Parts: sequence; structure tokens; C-alpha cells
Amino acid sequence: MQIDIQHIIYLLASVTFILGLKMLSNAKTAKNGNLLAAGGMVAAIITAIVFHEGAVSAVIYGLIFGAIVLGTVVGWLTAKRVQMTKMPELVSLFNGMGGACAALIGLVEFHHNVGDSMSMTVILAGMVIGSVSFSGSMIAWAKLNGKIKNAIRLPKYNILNTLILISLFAYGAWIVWTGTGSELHLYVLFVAALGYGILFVLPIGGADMPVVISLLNSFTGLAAAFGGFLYGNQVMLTGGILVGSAGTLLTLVMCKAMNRPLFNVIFGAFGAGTESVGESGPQGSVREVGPSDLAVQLNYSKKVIIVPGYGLAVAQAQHVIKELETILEERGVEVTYAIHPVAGRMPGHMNVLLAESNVEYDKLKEMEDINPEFSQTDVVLVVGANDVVNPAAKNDPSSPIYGMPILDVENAKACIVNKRSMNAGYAGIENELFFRDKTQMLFGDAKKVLTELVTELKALD
Amino acid sequence: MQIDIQHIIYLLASVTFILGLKMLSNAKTAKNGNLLAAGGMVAAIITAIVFHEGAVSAVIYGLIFGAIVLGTVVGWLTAKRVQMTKMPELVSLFNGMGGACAALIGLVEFHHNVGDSMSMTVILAGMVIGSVSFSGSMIAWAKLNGKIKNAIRLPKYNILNTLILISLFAYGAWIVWTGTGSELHLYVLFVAALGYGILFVLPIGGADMPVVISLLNSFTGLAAAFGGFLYGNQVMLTGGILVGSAGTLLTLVMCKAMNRPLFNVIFGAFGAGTESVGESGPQGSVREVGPSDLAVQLNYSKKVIIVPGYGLAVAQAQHVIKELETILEERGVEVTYAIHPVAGRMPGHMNVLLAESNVEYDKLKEMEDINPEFSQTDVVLVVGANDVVNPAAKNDPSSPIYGMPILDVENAKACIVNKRSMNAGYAGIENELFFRDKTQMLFGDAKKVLTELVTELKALD
Amino acid sequence: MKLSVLKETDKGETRVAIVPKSISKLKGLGFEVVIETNAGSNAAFTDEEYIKAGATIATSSSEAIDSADVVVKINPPTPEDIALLSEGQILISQLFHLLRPEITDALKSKGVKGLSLDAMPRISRAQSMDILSSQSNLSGYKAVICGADNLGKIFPMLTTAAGTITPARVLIFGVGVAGLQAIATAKRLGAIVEATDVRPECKEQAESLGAKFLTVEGEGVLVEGGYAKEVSQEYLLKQKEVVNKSLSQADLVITTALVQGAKSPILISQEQIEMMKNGSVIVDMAVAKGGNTALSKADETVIHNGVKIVGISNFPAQIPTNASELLSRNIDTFLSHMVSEDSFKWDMEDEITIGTLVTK
Amino acid sequence: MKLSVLKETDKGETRVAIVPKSISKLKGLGFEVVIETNAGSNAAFTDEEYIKAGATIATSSSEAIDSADVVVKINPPTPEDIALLSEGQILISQLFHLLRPEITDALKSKGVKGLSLDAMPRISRAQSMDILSSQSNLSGYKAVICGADNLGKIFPMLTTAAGTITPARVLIFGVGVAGLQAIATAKRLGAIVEATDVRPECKEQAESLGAKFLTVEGEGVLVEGGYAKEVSQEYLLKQKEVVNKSLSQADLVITTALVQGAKSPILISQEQIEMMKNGSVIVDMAVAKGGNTALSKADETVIHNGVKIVGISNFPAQIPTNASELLSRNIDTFLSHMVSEDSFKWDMEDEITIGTLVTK
Amino acid sequence: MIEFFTENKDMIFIVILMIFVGVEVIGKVPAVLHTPLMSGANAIHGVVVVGAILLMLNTEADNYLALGLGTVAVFLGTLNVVGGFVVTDRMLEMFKKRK
Amino acid sequence: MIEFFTENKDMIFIVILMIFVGVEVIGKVPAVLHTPLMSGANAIHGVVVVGAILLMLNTEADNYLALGLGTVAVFLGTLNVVGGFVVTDRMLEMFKKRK
Ligand SMILES: NC(=O)c1ccc[n+]([C@@H]2O[C@H](COP(=O)([O-])OP(=O)(O)OC[C@H]3O[C@@H](n4cnc5c(N)ncnc54)[C@H](OP(=O)(O)O)[C@@H]3O)[C@@H](O)[C@H]2O)c1
Ligand SMILES: NC(=O)c1ccc[n+]([C@@H]2O[C@H](COP(=O)([O-])OP(=O)(O)OC[C@H]3O[C@@H](n4cnc5c(N)ncnc54)[C@H](OP(=O)(O)O)[C@@H]3O)[C@@H](O)[C@H]2O)c1
Ligand SMILES: NC(=O)c1ccc[n+]([C@@H]2O[C@H](COP(=O)([O-])OP(=O)(O)OC[C@H]3O[C@@H](n4cnc5c(N)ncnc54)[C@H](O)[C@@H]3O)[C@@H](O)[C@H]2O)c1
Ligand SMILES: NC(=O)c1ccc[n+]([C@@H]2O[C@H](COP(=O)([O-])OP(=O)(O)OC[C@H]3O[C@@H](n4cnc5c(N)ncnc54)[C@H](O)[C@@H]3O)[C@@H](O)[C@H]2O)c1
Repeated sequence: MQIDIQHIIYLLASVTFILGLKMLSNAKTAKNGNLLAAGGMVAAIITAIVFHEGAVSAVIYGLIFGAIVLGTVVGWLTAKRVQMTKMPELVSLFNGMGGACAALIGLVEFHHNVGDSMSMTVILAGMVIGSVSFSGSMIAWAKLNGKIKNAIRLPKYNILNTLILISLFAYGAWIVWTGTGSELHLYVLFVAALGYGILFVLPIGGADMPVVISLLNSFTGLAAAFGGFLYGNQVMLTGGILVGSAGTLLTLVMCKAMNRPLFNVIFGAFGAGTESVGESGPQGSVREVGPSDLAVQLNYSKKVIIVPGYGLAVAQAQHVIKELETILEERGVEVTYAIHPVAGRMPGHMNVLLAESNVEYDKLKEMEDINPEFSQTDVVLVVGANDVVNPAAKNDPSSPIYGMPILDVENAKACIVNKRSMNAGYAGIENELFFRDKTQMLFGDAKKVLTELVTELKALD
Repeated sequence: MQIDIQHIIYLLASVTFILGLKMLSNAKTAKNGNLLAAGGMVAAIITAIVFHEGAVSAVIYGLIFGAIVLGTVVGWLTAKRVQMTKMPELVSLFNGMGGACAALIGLVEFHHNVGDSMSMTVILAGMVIGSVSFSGSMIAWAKLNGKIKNAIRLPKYNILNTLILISLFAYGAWIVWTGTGSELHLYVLFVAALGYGILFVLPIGGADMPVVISLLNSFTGLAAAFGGFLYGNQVMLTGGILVGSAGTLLTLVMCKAMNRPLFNVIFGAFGAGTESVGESGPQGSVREVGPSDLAVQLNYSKKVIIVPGYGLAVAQAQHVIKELETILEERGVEVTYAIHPVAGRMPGHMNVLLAESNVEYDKLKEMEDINPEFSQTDVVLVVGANDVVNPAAKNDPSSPIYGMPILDVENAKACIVNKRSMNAGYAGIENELFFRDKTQMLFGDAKKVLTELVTELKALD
Repeated sequence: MKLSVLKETDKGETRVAIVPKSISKLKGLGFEVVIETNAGSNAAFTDEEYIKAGATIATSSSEAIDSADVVVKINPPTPEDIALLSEGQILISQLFHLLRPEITDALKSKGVKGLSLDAMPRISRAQSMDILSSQSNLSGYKAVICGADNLGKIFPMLTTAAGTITPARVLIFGVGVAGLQAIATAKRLGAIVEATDVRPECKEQAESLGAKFLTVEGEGVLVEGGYAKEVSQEYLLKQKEVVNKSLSQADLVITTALVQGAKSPILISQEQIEMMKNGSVIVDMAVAKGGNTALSKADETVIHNGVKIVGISNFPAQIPTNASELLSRNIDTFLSHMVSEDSFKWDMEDEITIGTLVTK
Repeated sequence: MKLSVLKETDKGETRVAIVPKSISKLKGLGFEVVIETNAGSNAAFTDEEYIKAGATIATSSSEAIDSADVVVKINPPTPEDIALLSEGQILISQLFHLLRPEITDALKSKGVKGLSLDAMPRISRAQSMDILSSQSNLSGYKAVICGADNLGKIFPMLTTAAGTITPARVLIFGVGVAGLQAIATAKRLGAIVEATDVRPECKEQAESLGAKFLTVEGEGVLVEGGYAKEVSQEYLLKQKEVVNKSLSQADLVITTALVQGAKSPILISQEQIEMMKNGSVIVDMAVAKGGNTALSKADETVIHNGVKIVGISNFPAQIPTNASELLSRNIDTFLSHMVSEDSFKWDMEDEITIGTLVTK
Repeated sequence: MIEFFTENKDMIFIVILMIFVGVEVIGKVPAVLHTPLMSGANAIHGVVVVGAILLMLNTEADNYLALGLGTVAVFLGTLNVVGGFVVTDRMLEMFKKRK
Repeated sequence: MIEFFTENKDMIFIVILMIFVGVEVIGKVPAVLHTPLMSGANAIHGVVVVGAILLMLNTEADNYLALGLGTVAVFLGTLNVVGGFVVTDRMLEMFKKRK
């Protein structure tokens, strides 16, 4: 009877995981989905404890409760206190904890199952994968954290890593094959797995960390699933597999979004490409943003100002920008255009374009009128403008544009700059704005990326 | 050993069903998806025969083979010979066959399982659902076929149907409860189910048939799943459930696309709404088309001509139409505009609009130049034009527009007319074109529906 | 049949009734075409072009009219023209038979068949022969260009280093063929356009071209067959109220309001002109029929209180090339409707024939 | 300090250097503003408006100049103006010190400080004081309107019951400030626009406004700081080849090509004019500096072989209201740059001061 | 009930998962594919023919009624399967690019 | 191997279906949700803590090493679960309409 109810609860918990993940993939339901899955998790944990058959000493209960309470408090506080920008590294940290948990289970359970080759396979697989996930996640965390700054690469690290990976397989297979119960072999395998995790992540550049974390995440899922197989525990199995498969797909999707082939992801060598874009320039590094992330930022803003420049004209993006305005206005976002007196290449260049796409005259604001408004603005979207938003005009007396009044886009909460490259504008000078903290670059032809942005916005509804 | 391989094959077949259905939901992979699922099906059928344990008389094998061969020949020929336009009714017919098959299984198996209330439940449920699906499908088929012309409604048919449904439940439950093995009860239930199927579909109007067929389709899936439960046969179970759930969702999606609440679908009363639009007018009935179907038609055309009219101006849809042109041209479709000399409300009205959205002058064709081209055109898209494509100008000497030259849109392979309603244009006269065979109406504000069309087109890529 | 095209002699007229492009079509109808010398020169059609197209040149109007079966011109015949015409000849031109019956009488007494182009019935199939439409349309465009040329401001909004120029505000009275083209043209140039008309369906039409419509909620308008027939005094008062705010902000006002078979209504009184901005411009397109403002004078520019009132009675003559092309096409379509197998059909069941044949 | 604004006396000039809107800003800088009576009347600014804005009216130029610290006008001072000026006064106007050194000499001998508006350095921060830019821009618009008014055709393509009017073809020489605005305006009106320039970066700019750019692949162009300095004879020949086809199809040609500190180049020879269509129009915006065609005459319309060549030397004067507004804003920005705490700074490190101060 | 559940817990979980898969698979299907998809699903539930075959194989050779009904069931099921797949295939012809 | 398959056929089928579900569920996720989704998935695999608990419950009270490691495992697993869900929740804050 008890066991029946236990199964029902496990089943329900598995379903909450599926539903939760499903809901997480839609902006509107995401929050509830997370809560739902959390609810299922709590139920599963309680079930595991309550429905256990056979006598268990109070000490053990005490230890379990203690660990749970401590884990809850620490986890909760860390998660609550972290700054928005540090969240990805925290995810990596937590992921590592999960991996470690799986690895420890393997370490302990090994003895009980010596000889049963199926169980040994499952245990070793869970332990190795958990360990890799743990050590890898810790490296990823340290990198995001800034504790490890550069991509550290051993010579021929690709071949080395592949060799280690093969050895891990072979060693594990050998242990199962011989049925040896030797602690030594177990721990050597454990350490080797930890080592592989470290070597796996070390050479990878910072820009690729999200992909790596997602991959390690699906590893931990797999480790959990092996645990489920071992205990014949359905909720672990389903939860683990679910995360394993969803995580793998997510990794692929992210790779695709970053234009990086899967092969490079698995066999090291990542990060080389984007890093050069992402961290170039004498003045520091620029932050990139994609149309989809920008879509959310815009969708959830109250006030957006669009700053058009010559690039809008070159790209002939006037019709798309109008479409963007229409969609945002429909979603209740206030949109205006800040027209700099010398934006473009002729007086009134922007007016001609925007009139063509029927932007209302009332929405076009002159520089003096709009400059005070930037500070109440959530997002400024600079489209193909450069000189007219260059702070050098205010700060740098040696600059050829010094003394020219500019649009104070820096005062806004966030500033997105769309252009095709880091090239200079008409005046031929670098623009410090692009390197500022609040600035994010949206690279690409204005018409192309704004069309993508509009598509993403439509998908958000 | 045999049984193991059997399971593996069943499992693989189940997977082909899932993958097949998945691939069917994307235009590019659909054809292969269908073939994949068909392959899985063949494998499952062969497995069922080959791996059977226990002696079976040759006669039975003969019967089975005979039935299969006959079914294959008849099914193949019917499906191959049917005209494109008759396919939906054929789907309904085949669906009915599946339902009948499930019902027959139930009728035969009932005797073997008298007393085992679980099995009885499963058997009766499969039989009832299969029967409803069978008789309902036959009615749907007859309706689409034109054999039954009108929506036949008994007085208070809603209440009646609901009562019958409840009685079916109750009767079945009673049979299981009492554990009676009486043939009489079985056949009464069978006939009652058939009757319900008929009464269920009869009151429904022709426009709603696709929804009904989809619903009955998911019923048959459910019936098959019960069969799978009965035999403990995984491939039947999974295939049936899959179709049951996918079919139900599909039904809901279709309802949504037609703006018809689910409640009405289940409890009769459909068709009342659209029928009036769909079949009004003294000159016969008009065919409607939605943006998504139109998207496919356009996407797979070689040559499209757009005929803009006053409605384009009213809707201010000039920018969307340009976007449509751009997308189609990107897909390799040749797009031109046919400008009638008096389209709109002032000479050159269309020119003004299309110049605003930067349609190239070369793409605008005069009436005399384009009229001979319609016959080589796949799709003509008439946007908010009416009088300028009214054949009455050629045929009907009593018409106020008689003698005015018009665009010969009828000569094209297909003609889509977008307007908001069946209202007349400037001249205040009916337009026979809307009722012609080749014509499909795309109702709605031009800007709105063309935006939807563009979205659907983008999704098709 | 010989068809002769006369050179227009009216003051300021630059158009020609038939352009070289039409000649092959006319020859196909069975006409031998004669053009008075220099008939097209003001519209940029040279005698050589006509000759190349297959016409012959007549050195004078008398030579042209002499022995012609059909005589074509745009404006009503002058007394001299009438003197040259003889019995049995067919004259195609504007004849204004309701307004200027003396012309028709003279033709009648001479036994000349007069087909009046301005009497073309405004039915769908006659649209391609309707010179009022084709010429109003061009006038609507030209009136805006003329207004833009007279205005001390530019039309579009421009944000420049030397400050922002606000867009010009254009107000259009009468949303017929000319009014609609004027809306379109002003809008293209970047102006803020408002428009008003007595016919309520004009709202949608004006809006379809991007203008704001000022609706006058008044009684007393009689609309017949799409034309304003009669507008009451109360309505005009109501209209003044509605438009006055726009009027006082307008940089350019274009008036096109005509009432069929009557003097054009006065829509802007002297007081209203006085409330307009210094430097603003009114282009009165109705000036040939009396004008829509209290002060307009035909073919003169009146400046009152800083407001320029430009009255141009013949706008199409300012775009002679295109205007002649359309006219010529109207006329050749008309002729191909009237003629079959090398002779006139005189189908007296046909609405177009009945309508245009004003002297028999 | 007293700042006096003179009424322009040049023939055809309608603009005024300061408009009422600028007066409060000037007062803020410490100026007492005096306006010669009727200085703004041609630009639709009345004396009353000036008074309301805080200026006082001088009945004559002598009254205005007398006791003024700063004298402002647009065009170079006439000999009479110079006679009235006295030592220590500051004159702000166009002085053309390179082209007309006699004026600067006269001012020097009088001890008048001359700040030349046309000598404004074309650097980013001086853009808002640059009257060449602000006036060229308006001229580019007006040239198209003027061309449209002179053309016997309309600009847009129109498909009508009386046939289709093909869009006008406009060809623009010189894609500077004026050329770009001309492209934009012609395009707005629906024309097919082509353009050419010696500077290759103009291709992108012209295309950004919807024009087709005719690239001349030739050597011999010296471009300095964004300005064409010297164009070789070979280049001009190459250019002719490239543009000839477009020229022969063009309905309207607008030329804007200037070379700094030199006579404008002849881009269209007489033979080229003769290959143009009958009825086509050339608007030569460079006519004040000699013209870009072989036949242009300043402020005259020459008709050669059916081609109208319109030479207007002062386009901004045809849009006096907007032109004056922008000028006034240029000048008040210039003054606020030059003045601080109620007196001129004469910062001789400052590029703008150095550039404009042509007589010390 | 709970007992039934425990006995068939994997089966039930499979059913639940299958429902998810079915729903997910359809999730974002473009409306143009509604009909072919319905038709494809229709062919798949023809798997019921496997039941009919099993029925036949388990029927005694002399139970003529059962054999008769069974044969008809196999025939109808096959019709469903074959006709369903073929008609779907034909519907999908129109998605081939015409060049 | 085949034997293993037969014994666990339902389990294996569940695994396969689960993979499908996992893949399908992610299918069309907008890029903006990549990070929260990853984070949510991260919390879910914290279910491994159940294994750690089972391990503890099955360990003899005097196997101190096992108990020690087990306790640590439970602690780490809980950290994963709780931290994971909470941090996901916080990430999703930004999707709340700001008004
Ligand atoms: N308005 C006037 O009257 C006038 C006249 C002459 C000169 N100017 C000068 O022109 C400048 C105007 O400033 P601005 O900010 O408008 O222009 P800008 O400083 O020239 O910057 C334009 C930016 O747009 C980007 N861009 C070009 N094509 C693009 C495309 N297809 N998609 C996206 N981005 C594109 C370019 O960067 P990428 O190459 O990286 O894409 C470039 O940096 C000022 O320096 C002004 O002084 C103005
Ligand atoms: N061009 C000229 O110079 C001129 C001048 C005067 C008169 N006319 C006359 O105007 C007519 C022109 O023919 P046409 O075919 O262009 O126009 P039409 O015959 O007036 O038909 C326009 C159609 O557009 C539909 N429509 C209106 N708003 C719409 C919207 N927002 N979205 C989608 N459809 C919309 C209307 O149907 P729903 O209401 O059902 O949507 C209407 O039937 C001719 O009869 C011509 O003689 C022309
Ligand atoms: N064959 C055809 O079908 C055909 C041909 C040409 C024009 N039309 C239609 O005929 C109608 C009139 O065209 P039109 O340009 O020749 O008209 P019009 O030249 O006679 O008058 C111009 C406009 O002035 C308006 N008007 C009259 N009195 C007014 C007042 N007091 N205040 C404001 N506006 C006033 C009229 O309503 C009309 O719109 C239009 O709807 C046009 O589309 C039809
Ligand atoms: N402060 C600033 O940054 C500022 C201010 C105004 C203008 N500008 C820039 O300066 C440049 C010139 O502007 P402008 O309008 O005063 O120039 P301009 O009036 O001196 O000349 C007009 C155009 O004619 C062109 N031209 C000269 N010779 C030619 C020939 N033989 N054939 C064809 N074209 C010829 C020139 O290249 C120029 O584009 C532009 O790029 C403009 O954007 C910059």
C-alpha cells in the first residue's frame, strides 16, 4: 500500500518535472513552471524519506535532516543574495554540487555491488559523469567569477583530452570486467574523472561558458539517471533523463545560436572565434547582445527611445523600425525617436526616412527636448548612429567632434547599439560609448537584425 | 528470445510512430515522416504474425493473408485514384474502417473475458468508442460526399445526445458490474454506440467536418489503445495513445483556428456560424481560405500576381504587401502587381501607395500588358479590389460596369480574394468571381490578414 | 475620313488634343489625320514627330478645317473656328452646352454635329474617355507644386543643425479627383494634410491617402450620383466652424470644391482669410467657376493681409505634355467607341453617344 | 551692446538675418536688438512681431547702423553700408573674402571688424553655425519644386483610365548637401532619381535615399577634407560618357557641383544639351558661381532646342521664411559661441574665430 | 484501483508520457499541415489491425463467427493502414517545390 | 544484452520517451529563455539528492565513512535543488511586466 502511494507520488513528481520544464520554455508560464517542478521535488524528497521501509537509526535521520536543513539555508541565502549578473556562475556552482552528490553516491555504493557487473557499470558511469560534471563546473564557475582569467591550454590539449576520455572509458570497463572491488582502482578512476573535468573546461574561453555549463548540466542529469537506474527509482530516472536530453538539446540550440559546431564544443578549441570580437579594442571589452535577449529587454520596458543614424539609411531599415515601434506600442511600451540635428548625411535625413514609413511627426523629438528624458528611459536603441552619440564630443577636447552637442544616451538604464562592426562613423573616431558598462552591441545590418528582433518580439507574446 | 526481439521491434515501431508524427508537422520532412511511420507499421504487423507462439491452423493464416492482401489492394487503389478535392472524405472513410476494426475486436473478445472486470471494461470501452468512431465517420464521409446534404437535427438534439452518451456509459458500467456475459446486452450496447455516432455527427454542418473527423480520429486512436491494453501489446497501446492525444490536440488547434469553442464541438450545435458565411449568396457558395493554407499555396508557386484595389489603401497595407513580395521573391517566386486603371478612388491611387513602400516601378504592370499573363500564373492575390475584377463587366450588359475592361484574374490557376466581407465595392454590385470554383476568399482587414500571411510564410521556411 | 486637329488659340493654353502616340490608333480606326502646324509645340510635340507618326501638317486652321470630316480641339470653338466649319462636319471639343448655349446654337445653325467632351457621362465604362477626370487629376498634383513654389516654407519636417523646421500644414477643400491627388502629393512631400468635403464617403478615401478628414456634421447637402448638387447656407456655416482652427494654422490651402452645373461655393470668406497666418498661401482650383474664396481672381495672385491667393484657371496647361497625352488617349478611346468600320455609328441607344452629342 | 539687423537690399533677396524667435536668445547674450523697419516683411515677419519679441525698430539703415556695436546682415555690405559703418563696429555677414577682396579691404580701411559667415570652418561643432549647409539644404528642396513647376510632366508614375504616365527621370549632378536634399525631394514626389558625384562615398549616401548612383571610374579628382578641390579634364570626359545615356532620358536635371574657391565646373556641354529630350528641364544651382552647363545664365531661363535651362542664383530667397529661420539660428548660435559675459571673447586659439574673422 | 496502478505503473507512465509526446509533437504545427497530419495520425491508429491479427491467431479454427468477424476486422484495419498512408503521401505531393 | 532489454523493456521505453519529451519540450524555446531554462533543468537534476537520501537510509549506523560521505552528498544535493530553484525564480523576475 505504502509502496503504491510512493509510486504514485514519484509518478506525479516526474510529471511536474516535465510540465515544469515545458512551462519554463515560455516567458509567460516560466515562473509557475519553476514553482511546479520545485513542488514536485519537495514531494519526491519527502516520499523518499517517509516511505522508507525498514528500521533506520535516529542518528541517520538526524544526519539527513541536518544536511537538508543546512543545504536549504545555504542554497537559499546564496541564491537570494547573488547579484543579477552573477547568476550564471551560481548555476554552474549548483550544477557542480549535483555532480558531486552523484559522484559520492557512486563512491559509497560501489562496495555494495561488487560483482554485479550491471550495477557496477551503472555506478561507475554515474560516478565518472558526476565527477566530470563537478570538477568541470567548478572550473567554469571560477572562470565566470574571474578567479581564472584566461583560457589555459596545455600543448595539444585536444589530443590529450581525447586520450584521457578514452582511458576513462577503458579503465571503467576494465574494473567492471574484472569485477575487482579494489578501493584503489575506484579512487584512481574518481581522481582521473575529476582531472578530465578540469582539463575539459580549462581551455575554453569565457564567451563559451554558457554552452559548457549547459553541457555539464546535461551530464549531471545523466549521472542522476544512472542513480535512478541503480535504485530502481523512477523519479530520479525520469528527472535525470529529462534533464539529460533537454540539456543536450539546449546545448545544441545554444551552439547554433552562437554559430559554433558541436564538434568543437566536445573536443575543446572553443572560444577562439568570438573572444577576438568580444574582447578587442584598446578601451576594454564590449558586451554583445542578440536579438532575442534584446526582445525581452524591450518587451518588458516602459519607455524606449530609438536613436536613428546614418546606418538606418544605409540599411534602408525605416520600414522595420516602424514595425518595431508598432509592436512595442501595442505591448504598452512608450516609444519615441531622438533625432540628432546632424544624424545621417544631410540635414533632415532621418526625417525623410521616417516619414516614408509613416512614423508620426509627434514621435520625433529634437535633441534638446529629449536629452532630459534619457534618465527616465529603460532602453535606448541606437540604430546605425555613431558620432551623434559619441561622448568624446563632451569629454575629449582633442576629438574632432569636441563641442558638438550629442544625445545623452548614457543616462538611460540600458543602451543598445546596432551597427555592423566596430568601425568608426563619419568623423573616423572611436566611440567610447561602445565600451561602457551599460552598453550592449547588437552587431549586424540594421534591416536584418531588426527584422530578427521583430520576429523574436512576436514570438514573445 | 523471440519474445525479446518482438519487443524490440514493437518498441522501434512505436518510435517510428512518434518520429513520423513529429516529421509530419513540418512541411519539409512530412513526406519522409509518413513513410517512416508506414515502415514501422509494416514491421509491427509482420512481427505480430511471425512471432506468434503456439500452433495456428493454416486456414487462419490464409484468412489473415487474404484479408491483408485484399485490404492492401483496395486501400491502395482507392487512395491512389481519389481526386485531390475528395481526400478529406477518404480520410473519414478510412478512419471509420479503423473504428470498425476496433469494434469487431471488442465484439469477439467479449466472451473470452466475461468475469474479469478490468478486461471487460477495456473491451467494452474499445468497442463503444470504435463503434461511435465508425458510424460517425461514415456520416461525415456521406456529408462530405454530398450524399447527405443538410445538417439534420432532431428536436432538442443536444439534450438527446447527451442523454444517450450518459446511458452508454451507464449501460457499459452495468454490464461490467454485473459481469453478465449476455450477448444481448453486448449487441444492444454495440447498436446504441453506432446510433450515438450517427446522431453525434448528423446535426453538424459541412464547414465543421474537418474538426469532427479529427475528433473521431482521436477516438479511433483511443479504441486502438484499449486494444493494446487488452492484449498487453505495446505497439498498439503507444500508437493508439499517440494518435488519441495528438488527435485531441489537433482538434483543439483546429477549433481555435476556426474560432469555435470546444464545448460546441462535443455537444453538437456546430456549423451554425460559418455556414451562413460559407454558403450564402444567391449565386452559390464561396470557398474560404486561411492565411496558413494560402501561405503554402504561395510558397510553392512559380508566378504570383497581386491585384491591389481600394481596400489596400483603406487598410494601409502597402508596407505589408511589399514585405510579402520580398519574402516570396526570396523563395524564388516571381511576383508582379497588376494595376487596373481605375483601382482605388483616384487615378494613380495604387501608384502612390506602392511607391511609398518602395515597390519597384518595373513590377507594376498595366492591364493590357498583364492580362495575357494570368493564364500562366499560379496564384492571383486580389487585395481589397472588387469592381476591377468583376466579370460582370464582360458578361452582363445590364451591369453598371458593363463595358469597363477588367483584369482577367479568372484565367489564373487559383484566385484568392482578400476583403473584409461579401460587401460590394464602389459600383455597389455583386461580384460573381467570388463564387467561382477557382476562387477562394481570404476574409479580413487586408493589413491584418496579410501580416498573418507573412508570419505563416516565415514559419514555412 | 479626314480628322483635323487644331492648334489651341485660347490664352495660356498649351495643350494639344491629339499627341503623336494616338495617331496610329486613329489611322487604325480609318482616319487620315491632319495637324495644324505647331499645334503641339507648347506641349513638347514637334511637327516632325507628328509626321513621323503618320500625320500630315496643315499650315493654318482654315487649311485644317477645310474638307475635314472631323475637327478636334480642346477648348470650345472660337467664332473664327465656327465661321470656317461647314455643314456635315463633326466637331469634337469641350462645348459647355449648359453654360454657353450660344456656341451650340451657332453650331446647330451651321449644321455641324458637336460632340462635347465635357458632357461625357460619368459611368464606369466611360471613365477612360472622361477628360474631366484625367485633367483634374493632373491639376491636383500641379496645384500642390504651385502651392509649394509660392510658399515661403518647405513642406517636410527637417531636423537640422540649425534647428527643426516644422512640417507645413496643408488644408484641402473638396476631396474629388483633384483633391485626392492633391492630398497624395502634399503627403508625399511630407506635409501634414487635412481635408474636408460634403460627401461623407470622402472620409475613408482621404484617410486612405494619409490625410486627416474634418467631418462637418451638418444637414442640407444634396448629393446626387456621387456629386454634390446643392449645399445649404447652414451647412456652409457649420463647415466654417469646423475648419476655422485648421485654417488658422494652415500654411497652404487648396480649394477644389465644385458643384455641378452651378457657380462654385464660397468656402473661405474674407474674415476667414484674415484669420490665416501671415505668409500662408491659398491655391484656388475652382477659380474658373467663380472661385471658392471671397477674394480669388482668375489667373491672378491676390495678396490680402499677408495671404497669397493664387487663382489659376487652367492648371493642366501647366503640365502640357502629360495633360495632352491623357486628353489624346481620352479622345482616341472616345473615337474608337463612336466609330466602327470606318464610319460613325451614331448609336442612339448608347448613353455615351446621347450624352456627348449636344448638337445634331 | 547694441546689435542691428539691416534690411537686405540685394535684388531678389527676401530673407532677413535675424527672425523674432532669436531675439530673446540674443537678449540673453546681452544684446539690445534693433531691426531696420520692414527687414523681415518679405519673409513674413512683421515689425510687430519683432517688437513683441523685444526688439526696437529703426526707420532706416543709417539709424540702425548708427551707434550699433554689431551690425548683422546676410549679403555682403553695399558701398552705402560700408560708408555708414564706423571704426570699432563689428559686421557679421557673408563677406566672400577670397572672391571679393575689395569688400574686406574697404572694411579694413574703415577699422570695422568683419566676421564672415561664409568662411565658417566646416568642422563638426560649427555645423550649427554653418549657413552654407543650412541654405544649400533648402535650396536642394526648392530646386526640385522649381523643376517640377517648370516641367510639362508630373513626377510620379500614375496608372489611370486614360493611360499610364511614366515616372519622371531626374538626374542630379553633385551629391553634396543640396544634391542629397534634391534626391530626397524628387524621390518623395515619385521620380526615378539618378545622381553622380566625384566623391566615391556619395554612392552610399545617394543610395541611402533611394537614388541610383552613376559611378565615374576616373582618375584626376583631388578631394580634400570632403570637398572636391580639383577635377581634371579627363575626368570630366569620362563623366560625360557615363552620364550621357541618363542625360538623354532625363526629364529634369539638377546640377549642384561646386568646387571650393573656384569657378564651378561645366558638366553639361552644349552638345549634351542638344541630345536631351524636347521639353526637358535643367535647373542649374551652381549658376551663381558660373553654372554647371555651357548655356546657363544667372536668373534667366534659357530655352535651347526645346530644353529649358533655369538658372536661379538665390534659391533660399524663394523660401524666405524657413531660410531666414535657419540663418537666424546659425547666427545666434555663432554669436553665443563668440560672446561671453556681455562681450566678445576674441579667442584667437579658436578655429571658428580665426576662420570667420577676415578683417581685424 | 491503487493496486491496478501499481501493477501497471510502467504502462501507465508510458501512457502519460505518450500523451505528452503526442501533444508536444503537434504543438506548433502550421495550419497548412493540419489535414495531412490528421491523415497521417489516422493511418497510425490503423495499428489496431495488429489486434485483429492477434485475435485471429488466438481463435480456434472452428469458431466460425469469430473467424469471420476477425477476417473482416483484419481487412478493415489493413484498409485503414494502407489507405491512410497512401492518401497522406498524396496530400503531401503539393508540398513539393514546383520546379 | 537482449535479456537485459526484455527485463527492463518498460524502463527503457520510458527512457526513450523521456528523451523525446525532453527534446520536444525544449524544441522552440526562445533564446531569451535559454539561461532560465538551463537553470531550471539544473535544479531538476538535483533529484539526485533522493539517491543520496536512499543511500543514507540503507547505510548501517556504524559505517561512518559511508555516513559521512552520504551526509555530504545530501547536503550538496539539497544545495543543488534549493539553490537551483531559487536562482531560477530570481532570474524570472525580469520577465514580470514592469508596471
Ligand atoms: N546630417 C548632416 O547634415 C551631415 C552632413 C555631413 C556629415 N555629417 C556627419 O555625419 C555624422 C552623422 O552621425 P551618425 O551617427 O548618424 O552616423 P555615423 O557617425 O556616420 O555612424 C553611422 C554608423 O552606422 C553604421 N552603419 C552603417 N551601415 C549600417 C547598416 N547597414 N546597418 C547597421 N549599421 C550601419 C556604421 O557602423 P558599421 O560600419 O560598423 O556598421 C557607422 O558607424 C556626424 O559625424 C555628422 O557630423 C552629417
Ligand atoms: N481610380 C479612380 O480614379 C476612381 C475614381 C472614382 C471611382 N472609382 C471606382 O472605384 C472602383 C475601384 O475598384 P476597386 O476594385 O479598386 O475597389 P472597389 O470595387 O471599391 O472594392 C474595394 C473592396 O475592398 C474591400 N475593402 C475595403 N476595406 C478593406 C480592408 N481594410 N481590407 C480588405 N478589404 C477591404 C471592400 O470589401 P469589404 O467591404 O468586404 O472589405 C471592397 O469591396 C471602381 O468601381 C472604379 O470605377 C475609381
Ligand atoms: N466614371 C466614374 O465613375 C467617375 C469618374 C470621375 C469621378 N468620379 C467620382 O465623382 C466624384 C466627384 O469627382 P470630381 O472631382 O469630378 O468632383 P467635382 O470636381 O465636381 O468637385 C470636387 C469636390 O468638391 C466637393 N464639394 C462640393 N461642394 C463642397 C462644399 N461646399 N464643401 C466641401 N466640398 C465640396 C465635392 O463633393 C467633390 O468631392 C468623386 O467621388 C469621383 O471619384 C467618378
Ligand atoms: N561640418 C560638417 O561636417 C559639414 C558641413 C556641411 C557639409 N559637409 C560635407 O561636405 C561635403 C560637401 O558639401 P557641399 O554640399 O557644401 O559641397 P559643395 O556645395 O561644395 O559641392 C556640391 C557637390 O558637388 C560635387 N562636385 C564637385 N565637382 C564635381 C564634378 N565635377 N562632378 C560631379 N560632382 C562634383 C562635390 O563633390 C559636392 O558633393 C558633403 O560631404 C557634406 O556632407 C560637412
